[in-house]
Amino acid sequence: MQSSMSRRSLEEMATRRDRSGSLWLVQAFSGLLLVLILGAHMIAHHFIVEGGLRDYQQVLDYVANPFVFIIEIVFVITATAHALLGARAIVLDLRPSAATMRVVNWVLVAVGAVAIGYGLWLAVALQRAAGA
Amino acid sequence: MAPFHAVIIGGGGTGAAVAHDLTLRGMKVTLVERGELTSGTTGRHHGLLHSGARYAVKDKESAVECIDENTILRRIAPGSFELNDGLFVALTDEEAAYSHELVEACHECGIPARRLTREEALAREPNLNPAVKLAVQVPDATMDAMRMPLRFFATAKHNGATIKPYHEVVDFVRRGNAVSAIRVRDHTSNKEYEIGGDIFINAGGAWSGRIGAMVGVDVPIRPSPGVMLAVYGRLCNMVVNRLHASGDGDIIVPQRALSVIGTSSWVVEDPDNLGLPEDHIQMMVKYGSELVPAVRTAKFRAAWSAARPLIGPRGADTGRELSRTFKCFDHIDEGVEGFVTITGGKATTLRGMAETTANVVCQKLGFPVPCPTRDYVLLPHTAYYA
Amino acid sequence: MDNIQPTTDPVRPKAPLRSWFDVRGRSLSTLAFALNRLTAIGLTIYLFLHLAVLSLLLRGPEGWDQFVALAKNPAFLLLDVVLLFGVVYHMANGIRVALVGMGVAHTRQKSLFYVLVGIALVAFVVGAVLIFVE
Amino acid sequence: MTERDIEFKVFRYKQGGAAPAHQTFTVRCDENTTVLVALQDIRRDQDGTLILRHSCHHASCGTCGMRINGREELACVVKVFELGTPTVVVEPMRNMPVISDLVVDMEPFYDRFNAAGMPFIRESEYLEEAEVAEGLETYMRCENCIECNLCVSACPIMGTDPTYIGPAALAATWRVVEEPRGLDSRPLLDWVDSQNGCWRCHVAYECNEACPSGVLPGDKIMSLRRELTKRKFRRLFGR
Repeated sequence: MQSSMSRRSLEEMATRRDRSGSLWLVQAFSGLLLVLILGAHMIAHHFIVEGGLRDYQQVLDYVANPFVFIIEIVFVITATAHALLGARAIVLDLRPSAATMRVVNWVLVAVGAVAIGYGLWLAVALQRAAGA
Repeated sequence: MAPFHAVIIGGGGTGAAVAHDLTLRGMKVTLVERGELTSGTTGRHHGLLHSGARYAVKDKESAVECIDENTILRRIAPGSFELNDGLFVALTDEEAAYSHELVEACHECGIPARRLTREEALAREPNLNPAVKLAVQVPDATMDAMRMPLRFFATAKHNGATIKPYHEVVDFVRRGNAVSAIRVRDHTSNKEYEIGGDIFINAGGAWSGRIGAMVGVDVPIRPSPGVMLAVYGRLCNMVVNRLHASGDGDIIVPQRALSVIGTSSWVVEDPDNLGLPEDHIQMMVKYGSELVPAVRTAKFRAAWSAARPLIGPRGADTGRELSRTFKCFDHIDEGVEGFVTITGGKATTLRGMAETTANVVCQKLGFPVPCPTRDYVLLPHTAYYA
Repeated sequence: MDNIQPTTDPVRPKAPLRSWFDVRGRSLSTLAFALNRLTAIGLTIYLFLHLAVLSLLLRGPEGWDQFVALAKNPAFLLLDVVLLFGVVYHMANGIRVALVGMGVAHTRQKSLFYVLVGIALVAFVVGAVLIFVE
Repeated sequence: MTERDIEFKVFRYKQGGAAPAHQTFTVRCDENTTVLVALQDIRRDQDGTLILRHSCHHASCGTCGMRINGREELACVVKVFELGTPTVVVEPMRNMPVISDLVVDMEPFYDRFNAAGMPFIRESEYLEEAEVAEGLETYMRCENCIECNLCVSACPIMGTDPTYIGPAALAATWRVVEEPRGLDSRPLLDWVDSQNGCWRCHVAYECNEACPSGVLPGDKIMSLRRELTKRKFRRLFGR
């Protein structure tokens, strides 16, 4: 067997490379980040609060804290990215055609943008409400 | 256009090498095998590439044949062998004394052999029985019993041979006194059809007697099974042989992460019904642990029987006797034209057996082409599937 | 027999996802994966529901506090327990998959699974009790 | 030695014939009878048209891979009595085209090895832990992977997507990356750094469970991912 590779196969192999590895790493690191943030989120919102849920005023007081504000924004972005990357992985396992996958990618990006935009808008609006 | 069509019956090591040889000589070749390739005896042997030392004292001709083929196979099938050499281990004073005879005989046959002291032997193989007196190092090796012959198939296939596994011969078609075609059943589709040819080669090994009987010729073959035992763990890196005249349970061949202990010997009628005598398995443990005590405690992996094609006395023994280890019979002496049997032999000598057979075939057909397989490097086994 | 293709041509298996849930003779890690995926789907749906529900905050105290009252009835709490299980399991197995998938401690992935899922189960039980006690 | 009759439900299929179906055979077995021997007995005594792949009979050639009671196994090392079931279901491997009965087409398996244009499958590897005999540079032994395809059959992703490179080829890739022997392994890393490469693995570890030879393909896939992760971070920080 030849131990040297043909030029063609070298080029072919390089073209096989895609971003899936980087996407997976984003998925992994966002997941690890979520463990910290979501853990904190759940404890802050549901376990240390009497009755398990904050009432309206409590929520506003909480969000007024700038540190909390930033954390919640990071949370929305990370959770959305993690969820949508996960959804993409599930769609991949349904064996879509390349064309379908392109559409799916755009749809997911759009959904993500809307969700994150909505989250940011909500947080800003709430902070305004708290300030008012 | 190939001038002649050779049809080979039997997809073991012999059939593989004959197919490779005849294809290279420019013939059209079709090989049929009733099951998977190498599913008979070939794949089941312990995987020893003989240096010939085992035969050096009593059968010089076989020993020379082994070392020749050993050298050729290492050259044409690089990568299919573990380069591990073999040790002949003397456990008694008698065996130690025999080592002089062995080393001398090896040198006479051209087999490199050197004596190791007890300490040298134990340094290389720490699991050896500490009672070892001395050892003799020879160029044995471990082969992949299935993939090495598969390289012959792969090469033959890429050079134009047609290999048909799962095709069982159900009948022979005669024209006058000559075999003119075989009728085969394709087990993948249950369809039967005929394959015509100029020469039919019976490479059925332990089954060659049965194939011969279908044509009505006598192939004096007796299936002679041996039991082998595989245990977990690579208990030695070299092939470890008992330094005495051939006997039961006298070899341990390391294979991948297993150790294979062989073998016993008896004779059966039906090569498809070998059985697996429990006492033979115990015998392997007993004799194997004399060489390497760890065999006794090693975890069991598998035990199995494999049928050697043992050549017995022939009714009318007028066939070409070309070697004492294998025989190629031209059945013209029984009045059958176009039918040749190659049988006996061992995995180490498969290429040599094929050379002999192809010479007989070419001579019969008046097609004088010299043997091209001695220096033809084989394709890797993976090429068979590509 | 669904996943066996009686043909000489390699063709796609008929049902791409069915093989994931064919658990005959499967290893623990496959069950771990199947559960991970189920919880993932649940959590994704929950995430978007959660975001939608938060819009109630913008309608002022009445809207939100009504919802909070609704969320405190026992049927809702039961859903919370299911959610909590999904979260802690997905977290624990997710940590394992993230580490192992980057080649960290991948040779000890089984022990990692037992330890992390063990911790998760303890957290789940404690959390579930807290949900009902409060 | 005790003997017992065991029922075998065997997957049967012939090209151009009826739809696949299970056929039941009864075989007299003893403690030493392996599933392979039982199948050969069926072939000899009951139905000569049953075909299956087999060669070495001791888990070293990798040809007799099949599913026994749903699990991926080498038939030659599974003792019938140790299964503990009165009926033994025997089926061909998953995720492979079936040629007939228990025989699958191995071409897709080797296609993956040939796709890279590099000698993936090594017939031998260096073994350096022992003192080497005079006349040899080093001991070599055959690679542990016996190319049996059991990991490919067990892999859930292979069932999902036939374009996945698969555990066997990925494990083989790692062997080259781990020990390149003068080859440039970067193109190989490029090859597996893809959606159908090592990132597709969902860490189900079926391959590790199925492997009869201790190769642990799942671990090898993760090793590849570690290598690629390091490479990505190096590139991210411009080194």
